[in-house]
Amino acid sequence: MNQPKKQEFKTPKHIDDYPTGPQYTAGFLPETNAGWRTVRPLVDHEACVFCLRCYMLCPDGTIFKDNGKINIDMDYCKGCGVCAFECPKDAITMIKEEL
Amino acid sequence: MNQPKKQEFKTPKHIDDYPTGPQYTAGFLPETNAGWRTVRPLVDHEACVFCLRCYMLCPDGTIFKDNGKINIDMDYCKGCGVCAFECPKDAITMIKEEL
Amino acid sequence: MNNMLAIPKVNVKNMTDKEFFYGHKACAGCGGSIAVRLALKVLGERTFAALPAGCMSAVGFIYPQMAFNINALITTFPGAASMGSGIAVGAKAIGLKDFKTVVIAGDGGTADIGFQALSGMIDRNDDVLYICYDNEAYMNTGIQKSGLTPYGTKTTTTPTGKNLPGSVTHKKNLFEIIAAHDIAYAATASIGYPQDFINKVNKAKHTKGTSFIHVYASCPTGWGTPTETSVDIAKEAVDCGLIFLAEYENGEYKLNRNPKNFKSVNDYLAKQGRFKHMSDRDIEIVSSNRDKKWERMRKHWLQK
Amino acid sequence: MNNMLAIPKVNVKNMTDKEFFYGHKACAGCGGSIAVRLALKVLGERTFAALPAGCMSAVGFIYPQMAFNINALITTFPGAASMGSGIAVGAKAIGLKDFKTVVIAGDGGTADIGFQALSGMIDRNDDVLYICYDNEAYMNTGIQKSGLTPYGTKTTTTPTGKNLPGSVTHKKNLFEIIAAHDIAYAATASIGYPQDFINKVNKAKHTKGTSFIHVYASCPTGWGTPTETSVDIAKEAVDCGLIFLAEYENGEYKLNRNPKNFKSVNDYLAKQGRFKHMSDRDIEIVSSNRDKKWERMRKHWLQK
Amino acid sequence: MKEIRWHGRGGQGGFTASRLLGIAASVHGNKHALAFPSFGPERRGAPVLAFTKIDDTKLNDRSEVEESDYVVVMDETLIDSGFSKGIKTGATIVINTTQPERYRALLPSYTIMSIDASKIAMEILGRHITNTAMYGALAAASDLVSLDAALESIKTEMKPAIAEKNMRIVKLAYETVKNQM
Amino acid sequence: MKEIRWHGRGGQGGFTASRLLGIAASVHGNKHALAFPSFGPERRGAPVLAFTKIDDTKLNDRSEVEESDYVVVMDETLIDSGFSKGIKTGATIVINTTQPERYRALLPSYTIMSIDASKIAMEILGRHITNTAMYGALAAASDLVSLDAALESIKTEMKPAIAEKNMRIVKLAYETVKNQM
Amino acid sequence: MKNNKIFISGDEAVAVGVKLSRPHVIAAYPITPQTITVERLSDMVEAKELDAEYMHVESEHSAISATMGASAVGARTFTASSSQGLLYMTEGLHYCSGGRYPVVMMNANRSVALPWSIYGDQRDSLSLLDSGWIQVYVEDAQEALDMIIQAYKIAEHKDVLTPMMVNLDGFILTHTYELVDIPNQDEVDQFLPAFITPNKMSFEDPKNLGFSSKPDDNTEFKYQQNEAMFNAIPVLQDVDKEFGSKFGRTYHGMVEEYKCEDAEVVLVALGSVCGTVRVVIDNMRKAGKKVGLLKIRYMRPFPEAEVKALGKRVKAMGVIDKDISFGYEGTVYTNVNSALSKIDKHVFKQNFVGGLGGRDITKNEIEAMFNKLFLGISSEQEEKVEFFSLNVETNE
Amino acid sequence: MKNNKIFISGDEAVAVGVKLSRPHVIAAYPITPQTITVERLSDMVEAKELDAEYMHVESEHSAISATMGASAVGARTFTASSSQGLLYMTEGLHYCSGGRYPVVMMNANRSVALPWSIYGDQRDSLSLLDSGWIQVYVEDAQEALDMIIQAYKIAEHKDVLTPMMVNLDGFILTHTYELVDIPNQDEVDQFLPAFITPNKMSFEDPKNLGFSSKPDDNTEFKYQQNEAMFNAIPVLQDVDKEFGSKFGRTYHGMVEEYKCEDAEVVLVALGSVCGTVRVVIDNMRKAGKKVGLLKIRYMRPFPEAEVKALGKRVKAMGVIDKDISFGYEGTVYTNVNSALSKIDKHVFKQNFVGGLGGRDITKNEIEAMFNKLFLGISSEQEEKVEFFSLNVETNE
Ligand SMILES: Cc1ncc(C[n+]2csc(CCOP(=O)(O)OP(=O)(O)O)c2C)c(N)n1
Ligand SMILES: Cc1ncc(C[n+]2csc(CCOP(=O)(O)OP(=O)(O)O)c2C)c(N)n1
Ligand code: SF4
Ligand code: SF4
Ligand code: SF4
Ligand code: SF4
Repeated sequence: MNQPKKQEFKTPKHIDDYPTGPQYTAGFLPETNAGWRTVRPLVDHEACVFCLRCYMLCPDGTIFKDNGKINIDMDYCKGCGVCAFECPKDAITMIKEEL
Repeated sequence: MNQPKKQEFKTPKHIDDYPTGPQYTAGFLPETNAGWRTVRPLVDHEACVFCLRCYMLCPDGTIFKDNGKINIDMDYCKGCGVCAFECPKDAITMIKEEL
Repeated sequence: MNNMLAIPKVNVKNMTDKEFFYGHKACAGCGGSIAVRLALKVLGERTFAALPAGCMSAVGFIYPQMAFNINALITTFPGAASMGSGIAVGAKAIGLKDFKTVVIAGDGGTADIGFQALSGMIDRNDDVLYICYDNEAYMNTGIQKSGLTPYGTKTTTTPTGKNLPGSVTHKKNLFEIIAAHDIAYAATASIGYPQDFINKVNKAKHTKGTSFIHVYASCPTGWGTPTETSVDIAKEAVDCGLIFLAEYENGEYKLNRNPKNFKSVNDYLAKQGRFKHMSDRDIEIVSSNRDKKWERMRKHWLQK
Repeated sequence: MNNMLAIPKVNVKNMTDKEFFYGHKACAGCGGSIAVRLALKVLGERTFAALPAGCMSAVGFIYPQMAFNINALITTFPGAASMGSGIAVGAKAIGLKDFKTVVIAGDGGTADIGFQALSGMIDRNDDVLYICYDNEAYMNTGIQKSGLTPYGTKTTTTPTGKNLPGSVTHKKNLFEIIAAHDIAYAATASIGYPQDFINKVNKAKHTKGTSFIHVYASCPTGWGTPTETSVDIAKEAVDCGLIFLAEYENGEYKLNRNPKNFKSVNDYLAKQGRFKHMSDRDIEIVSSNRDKKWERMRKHWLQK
Repeated sequence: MKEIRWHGRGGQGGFTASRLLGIAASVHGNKHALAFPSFGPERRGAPVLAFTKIDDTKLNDRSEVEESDYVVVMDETLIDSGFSKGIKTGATIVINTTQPERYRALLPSYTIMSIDASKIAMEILGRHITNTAMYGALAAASDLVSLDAALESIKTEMKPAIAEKNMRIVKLAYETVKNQM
Repeated sequence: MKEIRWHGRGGQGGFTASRLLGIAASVHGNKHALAFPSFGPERRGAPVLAFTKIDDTKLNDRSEVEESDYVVVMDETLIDSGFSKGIKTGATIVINTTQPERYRALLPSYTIMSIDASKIAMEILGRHITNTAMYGALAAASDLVSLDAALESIKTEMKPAIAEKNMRIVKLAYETVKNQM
Repeated sequence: MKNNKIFISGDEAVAVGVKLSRPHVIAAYPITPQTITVERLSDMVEAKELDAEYMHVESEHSAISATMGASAVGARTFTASSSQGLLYMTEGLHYCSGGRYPVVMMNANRSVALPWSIYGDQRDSLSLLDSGWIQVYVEDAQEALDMIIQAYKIAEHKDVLTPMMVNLDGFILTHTYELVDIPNQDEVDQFLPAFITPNKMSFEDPKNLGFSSKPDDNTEFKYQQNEAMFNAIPVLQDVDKEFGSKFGRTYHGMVEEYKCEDAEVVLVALGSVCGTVRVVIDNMRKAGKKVGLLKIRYMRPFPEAEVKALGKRVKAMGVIDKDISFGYEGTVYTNVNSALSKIDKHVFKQNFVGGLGGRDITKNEIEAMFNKLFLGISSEQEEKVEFFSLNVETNE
Repeated sequence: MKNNKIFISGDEAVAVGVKLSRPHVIAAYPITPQTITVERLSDMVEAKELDAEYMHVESEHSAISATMGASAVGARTFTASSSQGLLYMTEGLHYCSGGRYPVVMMNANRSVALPWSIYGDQRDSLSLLDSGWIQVYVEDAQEALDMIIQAYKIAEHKDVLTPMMVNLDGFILTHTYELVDIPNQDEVDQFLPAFITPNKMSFEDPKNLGFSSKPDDNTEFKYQQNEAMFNAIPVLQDVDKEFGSKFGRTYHGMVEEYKCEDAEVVLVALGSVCGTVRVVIDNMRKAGKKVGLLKIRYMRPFPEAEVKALGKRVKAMGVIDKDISFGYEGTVYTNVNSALSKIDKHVFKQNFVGGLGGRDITKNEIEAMFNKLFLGISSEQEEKVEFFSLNVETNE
């Protein structure tokens, strides 16, 4: 997986802990987006032909190539369903998010 | 002559003599431009064929139709020489401005 | 311009697997974020991105969550192009080499309030790629009409009802207006045709001077469409002929797709909340304008 | 648009003998003032004129000397078109009938800082005629380069010397850019062809919606030309092909003059202080660009 | 003063419910009310809050809600780790769930009321829009507004075409919860 | 402090002359000087003013020139009705004219000096640019700067190509006026 | 007077106020948190409830330009903005006041970038106090609606002819729903006369507007503009009274004093925070503390007389500023202090800079402010600027 | 140090100062009376005397945007404007200071439309005091040149990182020629280090800049920005001292006192009018009058300490304002008064609003101002705002 990962953010305790001006490390992610989901994609690896259309079209870039297989970073998937809709093989289905 | 004419301007004496806001009578002309001239146009009415090219092209609009003749409002002519240059009949010459 | 034939092709198989727009807070299924994400993957790490106010900046830079995994900044809403110009010129002035500057702005930020700065940038021919993701309204502020909102669209400032059919103005000819500046490279695209979009970004990446890509990008929230159809609806817009794929290069237009038949405009409109109210008469206006536009494009733009 | 055939012709014999731009403080021989004066004579008394900062407003409204003998006002420099729009829309809203609104702006005010507002006005199709008098630089502030300054021009911000040939950018394609908006009516003109200009203003006067005229207007002060040749030099610009006379109407371009041979570009340039320094190579660039431009215009704009 | 906090997702109608409650209390209830969303740029799908304040006298205080008397949860997936911050001990929490016991265990210091709002919404609207059901449930679980006022507020706010169904939802939800009590 | 007022037309070079005087006085004369145009939007051809202030100590006072000690008129058509306002009694006025007597009659309370600057300019430059001639004339008519300083100021300010001719003009004008005195 | 109360937000209340004022032309550009106002106006125009031209301008600079253009032919106009949009209009704001175009604007007070923030503070409008606009700050949706109607009457008054900005705290007022009494259209029509101005173009009396003026006259035009702004003081007081007698609500003109009669210590504040201050005052009064509130309604013209009068009566004054002029202090504080410098007595003062970028100002904090002021009168304390409340330690 | 004095205008002096500071990028848009500066810079770039990119931007909003963009990659930048142009930049001014981009700008102080006027007053920059820029006002061309060089050192200082505006009175300074000593390039290079900032994008350490911040953090960023502006006070004093030791000229930091040691009555002023005030003081001193001048150099950060200290020593203070905040008083007066409100003593004050739209301020008038102040300490007088000098009667 070559996506940025959630990182821990140290809440500033002193004014000098803030960056000088509005500047911060590119790709720094203290929050996940998993809480947005009400449904989640389930990949049927049998059906998948690794055409990468889902990888190309995921608005959140959460699908990645995992040793010749599709995998999804569930920290950042929002459950939009684009991958499932676009998959030419119907290899992805959206299922209700579990608690 | 159908051009605006120089009008007398009453210098405001009291603040209420000023217009409310920057607004004033369209075409109000307290000043002439005659002082700008170092040369002035002289029309040869014999040569003039009343084609009105000078009238059309005077940047200051000072040439007017005066009963079938060209006439010039010398209060506002700046002596640019466009009329003389453009006249197809060379009916206008520029002469040194008198004191 | 460089020799385009020499540019290595980029596609989903060989493009970097790094993600440069990640963890953002865009609505689920946001088409704009697909455009941004793909563009940055083509442009790569040595890119400075400048985004004016708009959805993509609003969802990408919420301290301390920094969703741009490359150098990026938010610009004033009217100043995207000029701030982009400043980056490109400044980076050159301090001696940087081998980098690209990209501005990414919405339709409102491009065709309305940021238009002057964009025009000025093209005029100076600064070395910047400007990408307009077009979701056909001001989305970040809640779906108001922009200069690229099509006729008949319901937005919050072009309501529909007894007296008005939604927007009464037509979509500004952004692409033609930009092309008329005689820009080095300009293109239209749609996230519904992602490989075409990738190719165009790649071409622009290798263009010296200003280039421009107008990419159609769906907004499920503003359009009233299901999140999962975002790519599909953007494809359908092209297939029904309301959006065209074209390029302008070396002073000439090129029509990239010129289908014999269009898919139904009705179907395209009916799928979207923003068009549901449209009367047959208004749909007729839309269709006949499409036909006129294509007639003109075919007449003037087809390579003879 | 109205039936143009029905519009009464205006010429120097039948035009009003009233003067609406009079007693102004423009330099002697100012070409811009010829354009303003003629345009207002065609438009007549029931006209609201809006002028942004620039020479024509600076010389026309110096309290208490009011050189506009009709309703007129100065607008902010960036806001000419939108203030014009406001006038047109406001006058309609309070119930006025049978009037025309005209915006008159310089090249800088039009192609640079006022461009966005102009584009927005066209987009709304407000009922305003916008006239850009083009003297190819910011004259009021002392001859700085604008977006309409041609290649090779010496201005105070594009000096000439060992290292630079004057302006290194080319004249923005203002007319084509405006036309690309699919405006109701647009035209180019020159004060060197006054009757043609009068005709075009007259056509625009009778156009509903936004119309635009780009009129070439000499500036003896900024160009380094004798005051008396102001009309002649503007004619020569057309005759040597650097300025073209064209219209855009009903979605089509029209080239009004298409001479077999052009007069010498060299002669035209040599007469002007701003071009005196030009090298043969630079003159060659100018000529070949002219030829390319005409090739394109002839290819696309000539009625077939 | 009573403070009510609504948990929903952007686009789910939580804020509408908070306003309906305000209308019922003020227009139809002779009380004073303020209703406001959690201010911010949250997108569709993101967890969001809305608030209603109700009092007998004019509500001058415009500072943020600090201690809620009632909390309404439109979707149980919204109950995360920070959830109980700012809820008064003993407050009533109304949750759209079929498993109230789970939350009674999880949130022992509050009164938990539950309703299967999704089911009601699907039945009557045919769509998964749960806000009016939750509104009806809150009306029942509290004495903030009467059922009549709640129904009137729907009439005041909604177009006739949809008002009728939503009134049925409110009524059904109200009764369902009353029956629990 | 000495105040000098220059009358010219926009584009005629009056302001350049005012600066040359400032350069001569300060760079080449060990005095302090300010030179400034009449601020404003005047167009080419319009009558305009320029000013030079010269003093032995730092010139702090930046208010307008009120009372001129010297007035230079680059073109006699510029002498209009308001002309004498703001000229010190006894001041010296240098006019580009062939008819000094006319002005001695018209402006009796001043010392009138004349020079045919147009002629000198046409002779040496072949163009009607009278500013350096008037500058030379003023240098002669006053003790503001020495001829040497005046000539040096031309070298300092102008490109060599035109400096030489203008130095000849200054010198000729200077001598012409000195001969009158 | 039929009671017609509806539950709407501040933004919507403004839209209703505008509708009742019957403008001819509306030109505005979207920006959070102002948008709801212009969206509602769009709806009203569509529904023909409001017979106005709605101009979809392409920027705020054009919005203000378009309204000026319309005003210049005698049309009544409305625009609305916020934050970046207001700043982008700056040139037009000065132009409009100098041109004496009585445009009425709603400004949704919002913080100013950078950093970006859509939340409320008052740095946008307070940073533009010198632009020549009458500025009023309202406390709730009802006052917002009523002040729009009053604004037209004040701005268009012949002795005033000055544009007016009605400021609402972003979100806290713009997006909060509450019960608002809607005046009757006929009564508004009686209250608000048609717009008449000498400062317009017409075919009966053609004018040149917006000219340049040389040093000979410029000062006089500025003097006149300043005079007009001061003329607004009696006018706005009269308008408020007349409004009160017609509609039963009055807002006390330039300022409103709350429990100041016998107060020893007062807080000065603008806009929505005043409500929270009232609550704290009520509580503290119960404990016998003599505290009060000076609600500044108009920042321009500035209530100098009122501030001085109160300064003479109290021992300490705290100023809550939802803004900061970097390198000095809060702008309201500076303005209040200038007035206080003219009385013959030293009042202990403190500046509480709070609410920046939408930070909440709590009742506890307000109580703490009052207590700091009490401390200042009982012991030697520095008169300082304090940021309310920082979440971190500082170097101070 | 070789003496290298040339006779140039204020505008030209600025251009020379910029050249010596070696900016990477210059972006500016023409406006009278600033144009000469950018024209000279164009010449220098053409002649390769200055190795910088000159950007022909299409507006001032773009000028400030372009300089911010360049600054964001670590380039040193310059822009210049005036009046309408400065106002048209307003959004960018706030953006630039909030973004902590240390852009240096020359502003040619000019009146603001309407009415149009190209002449000098200070309403443009003084109306933008809250925009977060360091503002310095200079008195002659030499100070203009020197302050440009100092400005880079101050603005780019790591504890400051705040943009800085160097203000010159339009025409009176910009277009007046005088003798100016030109520092040597090598010495300037030693004095002025390269621009280093943590606040930039680079490929070594990729950053996201100019983000939004929620109420949780926004106040802290604003606090920090305010702190940086106050940090500028010691920095600018040090820079001035160092400049003095290197180049032999120093300007006394925040303010300059002229003959204030024993003064009873002082005038407070900014910019070029200070020179005329000095002349009047010298004259009046000869007649035994104890008069002095407080030349405020920096309006932001504001010299509060200096004003208070002087206020404690003198009996009366007059403030000359080349601006007016309509509906109140001159802005400098308001700022000075706020400082004076914090001392335990009442100083008699008057506000002299003058020079509007280019009106001359004469020596006689300045003397009259001093006399009014003397009158105020000897008899009961109202503390008022007076327009200097009206050519007409008024209703007062
Ligand atoms: C000067 C200014 N005016 C208005 C705004 C408010 N604003 C921020 S984003 C936005 C809408 C952006 O629309 P668009 O450019 O189409 O992008 P989208 O939101 O659709 O992605 C608006 C109006 C602003 N930030 N600055
Ligand atoms: C916002 C703003 N920026 C700059 C100016 C200064 N300015 C006034 S007129 C002018 C030049 C106008 O040039 P152009 O539009 O070409 O007209 P011209 O003077 O040539 O007639 C400029 C730069 C201004 N008034 N307002
Ligand atoms: S789109 Fe479908 S087939 Fe293609 S990679 Fe994704 S899951 Fe596999
Ligand atoms: S000289 Fe010029 S201004 Fe005079 S009449 Fe002829 S054209 Fe007109
Ligand atoms: S509103 Fe539309 S454009 Fe904006 S984030 Fe949501 S889906 Fe994307
Ligand atoms: S500078 Fe040129 S455009 Fe301006 S008034 Fe003079 S001649 Fe006309």
